[in-house]
Amino acid sequence: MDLDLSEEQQMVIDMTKGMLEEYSTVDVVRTMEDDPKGYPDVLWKQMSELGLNGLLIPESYGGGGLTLVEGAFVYEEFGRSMAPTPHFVSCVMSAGVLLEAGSDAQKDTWLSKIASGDAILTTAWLEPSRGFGEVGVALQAKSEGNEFVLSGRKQSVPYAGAADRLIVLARTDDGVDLFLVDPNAAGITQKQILSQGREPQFQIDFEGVRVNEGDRIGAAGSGWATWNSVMLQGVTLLAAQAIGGADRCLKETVEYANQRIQFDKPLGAFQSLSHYMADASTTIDGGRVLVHEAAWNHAQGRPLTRFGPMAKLFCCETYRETTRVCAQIWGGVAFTIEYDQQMFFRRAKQLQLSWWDTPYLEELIAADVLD
Amino acid sequence: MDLDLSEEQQMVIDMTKGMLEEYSTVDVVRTMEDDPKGYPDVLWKQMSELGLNGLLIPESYGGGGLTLVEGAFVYEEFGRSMAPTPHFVSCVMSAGVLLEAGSDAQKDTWLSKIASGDAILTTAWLEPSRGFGEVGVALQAKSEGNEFVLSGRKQSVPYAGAADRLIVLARTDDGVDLFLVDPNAAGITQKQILSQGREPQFQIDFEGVRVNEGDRIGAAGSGWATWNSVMLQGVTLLAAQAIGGADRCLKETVEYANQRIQFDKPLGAFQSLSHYMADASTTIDGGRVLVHEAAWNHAQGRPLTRFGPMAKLFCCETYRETTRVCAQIWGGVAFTIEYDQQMFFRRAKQLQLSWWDTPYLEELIAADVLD
Amino acid sequence: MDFDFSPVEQKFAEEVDAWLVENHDDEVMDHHRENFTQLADTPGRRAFMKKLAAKNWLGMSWPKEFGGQEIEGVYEYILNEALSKHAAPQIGKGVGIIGKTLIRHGNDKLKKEFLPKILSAEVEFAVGYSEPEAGSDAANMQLKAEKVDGGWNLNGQKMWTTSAHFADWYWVGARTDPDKKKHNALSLFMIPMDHPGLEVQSLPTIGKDTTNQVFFDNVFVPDDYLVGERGKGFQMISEALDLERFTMFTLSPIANRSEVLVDWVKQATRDDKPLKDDTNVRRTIAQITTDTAVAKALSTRFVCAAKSGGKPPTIQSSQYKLFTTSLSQRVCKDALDIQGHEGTMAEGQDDAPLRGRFEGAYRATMNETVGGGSSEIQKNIIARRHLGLPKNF
Amino acid sequence: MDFDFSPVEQKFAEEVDAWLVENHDDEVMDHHRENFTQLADTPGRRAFMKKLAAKNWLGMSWPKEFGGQEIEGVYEYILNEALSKHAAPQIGKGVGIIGKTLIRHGNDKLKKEFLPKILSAEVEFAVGYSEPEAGSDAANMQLKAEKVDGGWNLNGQKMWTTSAHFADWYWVGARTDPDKKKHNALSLFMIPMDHPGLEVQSLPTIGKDTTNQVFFDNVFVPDDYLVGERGKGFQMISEALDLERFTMFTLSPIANRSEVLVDWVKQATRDDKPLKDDTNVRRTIAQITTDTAVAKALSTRFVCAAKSGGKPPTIQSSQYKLFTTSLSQRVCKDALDIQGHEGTMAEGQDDAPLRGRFEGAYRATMNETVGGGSSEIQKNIIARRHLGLPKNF
Repeated sequence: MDLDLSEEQQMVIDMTKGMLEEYSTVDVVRTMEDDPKGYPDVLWKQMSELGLNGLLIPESYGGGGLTLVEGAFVYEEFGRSMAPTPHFVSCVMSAGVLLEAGSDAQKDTWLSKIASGDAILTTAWLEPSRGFGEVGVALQAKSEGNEFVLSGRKQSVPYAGAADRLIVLARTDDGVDLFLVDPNAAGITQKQILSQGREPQFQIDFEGVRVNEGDRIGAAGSGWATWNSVMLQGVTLLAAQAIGGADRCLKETVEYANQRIQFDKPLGAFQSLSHYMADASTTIDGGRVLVHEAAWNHAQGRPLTRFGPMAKLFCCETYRETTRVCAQIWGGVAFTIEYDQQMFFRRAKQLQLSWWDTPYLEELIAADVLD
Repeated sequence: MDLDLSEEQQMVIDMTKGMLEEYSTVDVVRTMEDDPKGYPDVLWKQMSELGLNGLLIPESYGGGGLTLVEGAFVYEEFGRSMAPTPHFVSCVMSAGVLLEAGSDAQKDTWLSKIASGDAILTTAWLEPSRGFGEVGVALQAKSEGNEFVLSGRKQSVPYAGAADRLIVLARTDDGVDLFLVDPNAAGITQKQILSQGREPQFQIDFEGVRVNEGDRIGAAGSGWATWNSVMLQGVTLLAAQAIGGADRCLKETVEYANQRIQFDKPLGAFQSLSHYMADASTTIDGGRVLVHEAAWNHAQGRPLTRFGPMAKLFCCETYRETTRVCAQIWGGVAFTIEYDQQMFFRRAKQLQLSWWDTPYLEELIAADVLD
Repeated sequence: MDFDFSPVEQKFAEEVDAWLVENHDDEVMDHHRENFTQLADTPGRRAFMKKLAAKNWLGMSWPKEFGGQEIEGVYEYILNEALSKHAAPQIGKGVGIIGKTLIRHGNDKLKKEFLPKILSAEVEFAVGYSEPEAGSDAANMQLKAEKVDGGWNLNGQKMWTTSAHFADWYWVGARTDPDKKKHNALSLFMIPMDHPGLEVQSLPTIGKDTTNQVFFDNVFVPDDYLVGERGKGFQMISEALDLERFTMFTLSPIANRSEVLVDWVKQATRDDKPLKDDTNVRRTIAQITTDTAVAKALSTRFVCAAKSGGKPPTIQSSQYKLFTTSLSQRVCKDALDIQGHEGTMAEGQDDAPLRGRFEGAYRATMNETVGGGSSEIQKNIIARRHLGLPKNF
Repeated sequence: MDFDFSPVEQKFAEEVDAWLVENHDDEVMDHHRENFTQLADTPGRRAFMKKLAAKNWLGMSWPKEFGGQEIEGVYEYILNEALSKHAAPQIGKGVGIIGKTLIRHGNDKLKKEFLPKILSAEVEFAVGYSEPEAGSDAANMQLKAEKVDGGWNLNGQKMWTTSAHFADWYWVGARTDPDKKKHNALSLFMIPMDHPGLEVQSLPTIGKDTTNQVFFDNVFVPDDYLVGERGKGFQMISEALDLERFTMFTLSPIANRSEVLVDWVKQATRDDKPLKDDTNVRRTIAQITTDTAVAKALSTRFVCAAKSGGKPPTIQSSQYKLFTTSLSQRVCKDALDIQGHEGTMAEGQDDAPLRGRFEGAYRATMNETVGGGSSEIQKNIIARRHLGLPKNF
């Protein structure tokens, strides 16, 4: 039992941290807020060159073939730097779906391009007034000859404006299926919808969009199982992202609490405030190890069924609660656009509400424990 | 809009407080814990003489005919002194049921005796592995000629050992009905079960207990409606009781925090601890006004449907949380039997779990708001 | 004991409410502006304030000799709750702390110049107490006021002056005596907001609206515009807060948000099932409803204490502010949790539930537990003045 | 990075577990005694400790020259977690702080007299640090030790001496120099528990079991029984805590309670419906499961830090203790909430769910956030040593 990092792991962290400190500064993050494209080419290029985009993709497709453990290290840095990139939807979710269920042709066409950053894929999943569960997928895919015809609306599709392909969850006669769809196909209209976290999200309407049978990913009706298993990996990484954000938020607050004087004492000398920070640090340090344990279990070939949801549930609440108490410690300035606290404050809540929210995660855990 | 007390109300409070300080000292409360009878005759006699037992019973039956507002004042004192008495089951719930649905004969027989303290009635409601709702009432009452035959088990029946009659909730062909039953009737066996709050509670088995039709309270199938409407008044008084307990618990803790020195300062000078107490006092003072508003609304003839459950929900959580933080401030001594904190600590949790618990109260409120 | 308004109070409440419905105006009254609705910061809203003046609803509690009606402060409480319920601008600093302080301590010139204008809503004020180094520690103001011939010369900086970008006059606390113990070294001044020595810098907030910092570069203030006695500034500031018993942080906006949420839940569906049948949603609504009732109870408590006319309801308002502001934040968080992934759509987006009302409110309420005395300050007040505990820092 | 035990460690864990199953004894191992299970306070439990000794499981980490095996402390961690999981007495003060302190600082007489007895489980100790005026402020001990001819004369009182009513020897901190700065004025002594000058008064707790206060009336202690150097008591006490990296507050009892609760929920019904299908119950179980996993993660964190052999894992154990003790209380509260009105039946009642296990545990865990360094003390440690914040009181 040890929590030591291998040299390679330490290298991945240092390299990622260093690159992000240069290419994902707060100024960069701020200029990308609400931007329809949403990420700077130079940052994306750097990520590709350092192999971050291919991190979890097998070497046979030009990736790094590393495990979820290294992924967690990288995502903690993404969270810390609030890096504005389509990495999650493209290099984690889309690549994950293809690796899990894609045909050789689909994998050959896309995986190396995803790893090299030359292609960006995103996932079109959620729908208006529908939840995170399988029943939530209502967008129709009617089978006609060797084609499927897609009709319906998708919401909160990240980075769709920059995507070469959408992976669309749709309802067929066989259940839920996944389709590779060209965002420029006839019958598709996109509209950006601003979000709390200010990353680019799109509402996409499908009106009789024709998709070739060959663009279905996996066997008929296997879509939800594929999606669920990739989500378990995804939420583990998002939990790491939450820890990174919370950790930086707290560190900057501690620094401020040591400098800011009120009633002739630094804020940090007020016991209530210092105890808020002690509590936050405990949940952050505990959450981090929980994420690593989840990722490590996955790397050992053990199931993420319980660990993944537990990590997302705990770390996202930790992130949200940390931004709340930190805002309380900063006082008025946290409320201004000029200071950075508000950027964590908004992102923490959006992350908690996205990619499986609290009640959905709780039910996944309860089902694993009780049923 | 004013929260001033009338002279009569102030008198009720002073008189109750004074009597309890003399006849319901901590020593008295301690000796009554786990006692099968559970209350001291001298205290019960005092309560009768001061008219507390008849407080809510109409003057025509020898009661005081006062409103739930005065009832709330008295119950705050009961909570403060932890008074060990069957007042709630006899003078509130049983009297309330009889007033609401009893026949003239039933009222004539029992109400004046309840008011004078000469008779004690209690209610047999809850059952093993069953909840607080109407469906929870499973004990069978089979109609045979002009009799009902009761079979089943009741649990947590307070003060049954001292009761002249039980008011039993039972399931008939018409739904739920209430019956006046002699605890010494053939087929009844009682067994005391110790409880967290250490008030006497009994498990009662009914094996073919024959009850005369005339001992049914109210029209056939009207039992649950009667019970529910009396419960709404009951929980309002229990909310006041919770505030009384929490208030005393906090006051004694504040006193201790001013005397007890650690690191050369009184405990109250440690900001975290003082903030715990400031939060507790805010919920206690707010909860008290909420209880008064609920009781006052009832006195105005307005419904308690939402106010009663809100008061019980909030004040019982306030009481429980207050005993938790107070124990934290007292430190080790709160853990000893010798100190009184543990008495509040146990009673607060039992009160929260009894007579409608948190989920049941939340559902009552939600139904009133949403349905 | 009486939890209802008196018939007269009730009649007034209904009159105001009816009048506000009549005079509804989407531009003037916009719930999405959350806590900033109280400001008369546009021509439309200033015109609205003039209408209130015409109804004689400004300065109702003032002495008759200064144009008031000498009626109970509770009517100003009723008025402000109604105004904030309708997201209309509220009677604020002018009628409140500034007017009342001028009446008690102002010289005749200031009274003559400002009191009539306040009653006719012809003047809007900004209040300058906070500074970078004087946040929770209000008495620590550093803005320097040097005595010069015929007046005072002010240099330094103010922070968090909400209304500086539209107000006509500035009500400012400054240090007139650097040597004295800090509580006796402050004085109050009145300065035209367009004074060339004042530079207003806007500080945009995530509450969408903006606050300001104001820089003072040799701002000359004539002796006449020193309010009351030199060195009594801090006492006057504290006294004014005590006089302002009724028009503090209003409950209506929070109650309004709870109602808006409930109405939305009642008609919303998820996966074709009514959202209101979801157990988690029902629990949350029950808790919000209950806590809102407690907030109401705490406000009743301080209003009744204020009406009693005894000592200022400091403790009662601290408890009310502490509980209500944290509830206010909780309601916004819970609302987003109920909306799930759709809660992430930004305020103002047509496709967002309630056009993102709660996404915006989640940001707008972030400052409520800090502004106007942080929750920690309120707890210190409660611990010391109510519970009699020693100083804790 | 490795979250599994090494093969050898794993083998040992399994060996201990199998042995405990084999040697199960209802009288010795009773989960209903909650935190008091760790004490060898009955003949049966003392006999059990002798069995452990026979397995050579006592003093595994001690130097070979004193009968130890010089193996990693993690084995003592594995052993204690297994023992507490089975509600068996644990290797405690003797092998831990007392033995290790004697090895480093005891004179030869004390080493010869006590070390062998500790390894053979022939002696049980009580530890006397706390006093009425020395709770969180441990260095504030007032028990007076006067130098007299040939030894010391002790007068005063100790509080919270858990084992005083059954122990053989008393390990006591006393003030040997009233004048010196308090940290340099304390010394450690060993006293036979049956010393006529000692009066043990039992302090029953709502955790069902009892603790004690001990009064000292001219208790003479020969010079030989002063442990280590005079005036170095506080340093030795702190050092011992640092040496005791592995056998602190165990997680197994809390994990065990969560499992017991889950197993009960799985088979329980309410109104003829499976309780496990209740949404509120499911949420609660999910939260308990998750928080228990975090507690486990925090324990992994301090165990790994301890194994690393670097500086003592003070911060890691403070975070672990802070989080885990409050979780422990929360689990008991949640369990009672799940059981509803049936949760009010007292511990030991046959008709109560799980014979009232959680009613008892709700009381028994009340002290966990206080004893062994209160949550507030832990937060102070984290704030200062981990976050680098200034002293906060």
